[in-house]
Amino acid sequence: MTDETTHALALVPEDLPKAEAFLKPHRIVLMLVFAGLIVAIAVFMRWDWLPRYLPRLGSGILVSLAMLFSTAILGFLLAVPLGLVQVTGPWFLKAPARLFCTVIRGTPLLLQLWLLYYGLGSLFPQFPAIRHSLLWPYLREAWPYGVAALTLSFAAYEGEVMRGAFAGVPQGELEAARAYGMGRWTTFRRIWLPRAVHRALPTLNGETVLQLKSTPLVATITVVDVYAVISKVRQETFLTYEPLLLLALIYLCLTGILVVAFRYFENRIPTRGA
Amino acid sequence: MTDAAQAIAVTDLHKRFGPLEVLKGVSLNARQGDVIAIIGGSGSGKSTFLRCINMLELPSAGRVSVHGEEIRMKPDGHGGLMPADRKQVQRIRTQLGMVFQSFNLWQHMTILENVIEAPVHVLGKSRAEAVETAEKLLRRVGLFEKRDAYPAFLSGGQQQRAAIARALAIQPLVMLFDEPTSALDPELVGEVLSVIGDLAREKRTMILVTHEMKFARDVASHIVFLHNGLIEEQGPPEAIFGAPKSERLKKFISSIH
Amino acid sequence: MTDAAQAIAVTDLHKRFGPLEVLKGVSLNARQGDVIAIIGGSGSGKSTFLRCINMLELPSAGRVSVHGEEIRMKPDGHGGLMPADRKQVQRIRTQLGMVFQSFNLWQHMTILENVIEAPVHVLGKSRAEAVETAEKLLRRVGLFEKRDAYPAFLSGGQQQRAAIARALAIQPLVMLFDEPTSALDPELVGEVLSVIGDLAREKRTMILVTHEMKFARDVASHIVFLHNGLIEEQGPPEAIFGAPKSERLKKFISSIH
Amino acid sequence: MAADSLINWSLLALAAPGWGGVLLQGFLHSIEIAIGGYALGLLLGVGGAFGKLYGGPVLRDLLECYTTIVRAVPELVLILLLYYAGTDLLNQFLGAMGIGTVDISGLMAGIFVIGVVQGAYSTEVLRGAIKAVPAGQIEAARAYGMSPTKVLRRITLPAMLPYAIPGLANLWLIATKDTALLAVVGFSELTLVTRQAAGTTKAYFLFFCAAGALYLVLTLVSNLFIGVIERHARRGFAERR
Amino acid sequence: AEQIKVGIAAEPYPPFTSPDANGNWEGWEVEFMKAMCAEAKLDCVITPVAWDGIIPALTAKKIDMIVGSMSITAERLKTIDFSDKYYNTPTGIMGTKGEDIKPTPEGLAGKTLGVQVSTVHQAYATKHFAPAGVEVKEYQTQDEANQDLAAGRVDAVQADAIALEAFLKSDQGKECCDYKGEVAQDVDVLGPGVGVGLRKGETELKDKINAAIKAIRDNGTYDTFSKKYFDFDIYGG
Ligand SMILES: Nc1ncnc2c1ncn2[C@@H]1O[C@H](COP(=O)(O)OP(=O)(O)OP(=O)(O)O)[C@@H](O)[C@H]1O
Ligand SMILES: Nc1ncnc2c1ncn2[C@@H]1O[C@H](COP(=O)(O)OP(=O)(O)OP(=O)(O)O)[C@@H](O)[C@H]1O
Ligand SMILES: [Mg+2]
Ligand SMILES: [Mg+2]
Repeated sequence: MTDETTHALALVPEDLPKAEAFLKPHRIVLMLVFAGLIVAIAVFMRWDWLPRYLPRLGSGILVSLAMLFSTAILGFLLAVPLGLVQVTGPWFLKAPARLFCTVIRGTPLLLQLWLLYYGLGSLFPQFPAIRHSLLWPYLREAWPYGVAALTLSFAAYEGEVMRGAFAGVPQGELEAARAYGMGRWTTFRRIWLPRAVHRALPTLNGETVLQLKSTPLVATITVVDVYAVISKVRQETFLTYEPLLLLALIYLCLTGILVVAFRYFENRIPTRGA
Repeated sequence: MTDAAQAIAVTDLHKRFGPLEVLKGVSLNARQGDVIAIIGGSGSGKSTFLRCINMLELPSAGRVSVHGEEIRMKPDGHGGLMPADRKQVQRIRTQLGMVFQSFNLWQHMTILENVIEAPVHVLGKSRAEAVETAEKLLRRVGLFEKRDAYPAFLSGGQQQRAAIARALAIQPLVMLFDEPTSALDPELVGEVLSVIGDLAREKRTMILVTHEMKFARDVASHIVFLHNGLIEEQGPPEAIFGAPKSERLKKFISSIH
Repeated sequence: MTDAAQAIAVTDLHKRFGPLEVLKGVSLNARQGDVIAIIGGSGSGKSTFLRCINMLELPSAGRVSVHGEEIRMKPDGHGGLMPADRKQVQRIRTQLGMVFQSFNLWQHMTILENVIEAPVHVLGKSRAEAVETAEKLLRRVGLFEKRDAYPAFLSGGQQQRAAIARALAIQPLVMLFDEPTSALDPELVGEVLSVIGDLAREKRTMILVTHEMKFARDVASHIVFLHNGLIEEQGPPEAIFGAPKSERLKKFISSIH
Repeated sequence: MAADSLINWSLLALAAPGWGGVLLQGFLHSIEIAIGGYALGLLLGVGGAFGKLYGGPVLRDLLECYTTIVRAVPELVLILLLYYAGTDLLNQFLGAMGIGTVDISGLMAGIFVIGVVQGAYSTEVLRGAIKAVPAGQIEAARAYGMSPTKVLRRITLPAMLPYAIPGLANLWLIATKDTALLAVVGFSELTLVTRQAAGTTKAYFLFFCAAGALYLVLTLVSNLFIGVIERHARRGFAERR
Repeated sequence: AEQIKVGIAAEPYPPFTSPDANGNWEGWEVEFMKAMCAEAKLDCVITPVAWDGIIPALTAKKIDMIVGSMSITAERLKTIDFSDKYYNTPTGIMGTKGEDIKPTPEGLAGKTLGVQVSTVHQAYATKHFAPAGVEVKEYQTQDEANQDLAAGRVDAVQADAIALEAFLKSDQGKECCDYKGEVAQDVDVLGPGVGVGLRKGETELKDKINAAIKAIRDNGTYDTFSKKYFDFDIYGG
């Protein structure tokens, strides 16, 4: 049931206000109140630490974004076959795909991450073969585990979305393709896949925002993303609120950028009522 | 043209869905230039018959030939048939232009892209050539200005005409229409029917399922009345509408107001 | 009966949607037992007119009386009107049974529950009494066996009949029908029309928007041809269909095949 | 070598040397918070949805800010912010009202935090569901003379349920999984006690798998119930046609 | 008496604090805390808190004191207050068995060193080792750092010598690692020892606690429970 509903859980483009309808009298008052709040925050709270941490914050943001994009792309590539075999595959592909999606979606990502990093990761060095292999320098690092866990999670959620999208492409359009003599592969490549992706785009947007929101979890396995940088600020300055507020602001901005970028893609193929 | 100029030959076609036998042995011959209208009550198997011709629905028994070439079938192991050669079916389908009741335009492509899709990606024509033909066809159905619009933004009648253009673009030997006018308002019905009328005047072979009796009477050279999966009666329009013989047909004709 | 036995009186009704004036001054009088058919092209304002009668759409100007009682309106401050007394509107609506083009049955209730909903929760009847009336009505429209089914499980014609039963259950003075047969197949059209025909024979006041000219001709006592938000022509069926005067009506009539 | 210690099942025993009991205790805590947070979220969601649909412009904008911020900022950050600032502000507020500070237990804080996050999502789910009710159904009710409140009670609310239930069910599953994030503030729910058990016994793999299995069971059992509820609410909403 | 919420790190930190299979907390520091509270007649309840948020939790009044092996440092004193020290142990480094590692900047150059965040060890490593080309990797908990050492993800770990010893005694520790020695002293960073963390301005509580610490040291209680864990004087010089 997740596939149709996740987009309600994250920002989707409709949520953006239209510019022309935006400025109303009460809004201006509200904005003044907010501006006052921000000034108060800027003046009465401690921000002297900010310049010192700026470079690290920058690189933290880059790490977060790298995590987001690499896992979203890899995850999506996995999601397409996952969704497809659940719609048309034979049982011996369908069943494992379903199982995979159920298990990943049924357990917390934090747990999966720890299972991979501390659980699986602690098994590897016990095998000298692995320890002396070429992969070891990577297996030593934290980020491969973060990428793996986030990719699998995205693949599972997005696999459900793609399953819905594949199943939701009107049968008639596929029949039309067949009726004009297209083979299976051509039908898939020209009609089914693009149509499914098009349908899934709004949900994909929501899922990507959710994925962005999952990236800070990698901080718990020593990947230094923006969340980890802020944690460090908190520990070093003993400030409670300021770093967290800044962090919230950073994620708000990142989400905003993501949403606008997706909206651009979506608008390239207009849908009725948009 | 081939000697018999036989466009479609269907022999003793059976189709069952589980326990339900929808077609119980239907045969039909269409010679080049024929316009055959299939009429009948709801659920009588009209759509199923049309879909069996281009193998969108696999017949349980019977034979289908297009332009003298029989579609080779083999048993599917469940008491039905399946194509023996998938490539042959794909090739033959390019000779059958199907226009669906619900249009089935590809929503993620513009009208022009819809029309050139099969010529380019199935027939392997060059894009430029396909576009040229497509624009000619779109002009003909009065949709040239709408060629860059997406299907969802067109009215029903316009979508229907786009679907016709798409079917014509593969230059099929035979056009198959499934209720091309149901669910359109009277004015749009007129629009679509005039396009089909044009095609009829061109002597293109057409098989159409329709509820528009007046239209069937005007353009069809031959009318087939399906009832309960069998051809209850067939003949020229004058005979069918003027002097129906079977009880069922009489009842059917009288219910049309 | 009241002296004039006047069921509906609409005077100089205007309706604008933003810049678009859809109704430009329409007046209509229906006496008890009248069956008035409103015909006209797509977008001519037929539905809007019907919806203004029971204030589902608020008119921009004009007056509506039901059974001699005028619906009191006041300016809404944006150049339109709004009901002066919401309770009055609610009461008057119970005298107007509306049957929507798309049925609008409540999907979360069975057919029986749909039919008793308004009698119990608006008119305050006892459940037992409401059920009794409802069952009588359902029997009459041939849906008694389906009373415990949910709307989604009924065919279009059955849903339409359920909607009629629901409207009749509040024992309205006037029935308003908006294209009760569009999108139904010919046999279902027949079914629904026969129910409406029965009501007509009972001398119930009815205003119906329809595309079925044959039906309009058969049951209506009066035909109104709407064009561009104005009544272009009106009169008894024989005059409208037999001897149309205005150009537009002639054209409209001729387009019906 | 360490291979046999990997599958030392006795570590999962319920009684003292085994950690099964602690794990179950943590699991119960997780469920408690999930239920509490979900309920609070639903409450906020109902209010939020109606506020957004029928409230005045100021209320609507404030609610918009609430849902936007909560949906754009990672739960992990929100949990930290709300855990420290939220309860702090609440206490200051209560203090200012003269009620005096309340002692906010970890459980209450957890419920509060999950509830606020869930509230934003519920608001959107419910608002979407209310808007999904076909306008015609509401018009029909008005056409038969129902008053606005009656329309809401008899038609809008029951008709919206089938649209809301998949989203609400999904939220419940999210709530159960979000409790895991409370581990970062040291609340002893399932994930944290799992980590403690794993850290003490060094049997990481075993305990993480055990916790995963518990979450999965919760999800699967929930899915069963959801299926029943959904079928009930969807009566009349046949897949047919 | 009023309930005092004593914050401890929610993660195992043997032998000072670690949960047992009943969900109770045990260890030297837990016993110390109980003895101290008994002496000061305080009604103490253990409240596990995430280590990285333990100071905010104190200032946000989620807990009332920290008994979490928290070293008294100048930096921390800017935000919170401390009681007198209640123990002080040397800081050491352990590393992968057989690997050539010395607890000096040169001896660690090019290696990866794991430390727990917001500890004096982190501060020390950042100040002394990082400039010498040591990659310092930070962990939320000591346990995770140890775990990654065993998993070969870091080459060495710097921490409290006693905590290291506890790990080295475990099966896992025995197998993988050994003790590489103490680091050079730097009181500025490492501080005078470990004290009870308190909110600023709560002098009454601070006085009570200081008195209690003194009392249990004087009356021998401190030594009694310390003997169960250590064969040397943990109070330090
Ligand atoms: N895929 C299917 N599985 C099972 N039964 C089917 C299927 N397709 C069609 N049928 C049944 O076969 C019968 C004939 O269907 P068909 O669509 O051919 O009717 P039709 O003559 O086109 O009717 P209409 O005028 O309503 O379109 C119907 O009873 C229908 O329910
Ligand atoms: N809520 C609305 N807002 C703006 N324009 C509207 C609205 N409702 C109707 N219209 C416009 O008013 C005109 C008349 O609409 P109406 O539905 O009354 O037509 P109709 O005569 O019933 O047509 P049809 O036969 O297609 O149902 C149309 O141009 C329509 O687009
Ligand atoms: Mg059909
Ligand atoms: Mg209309």
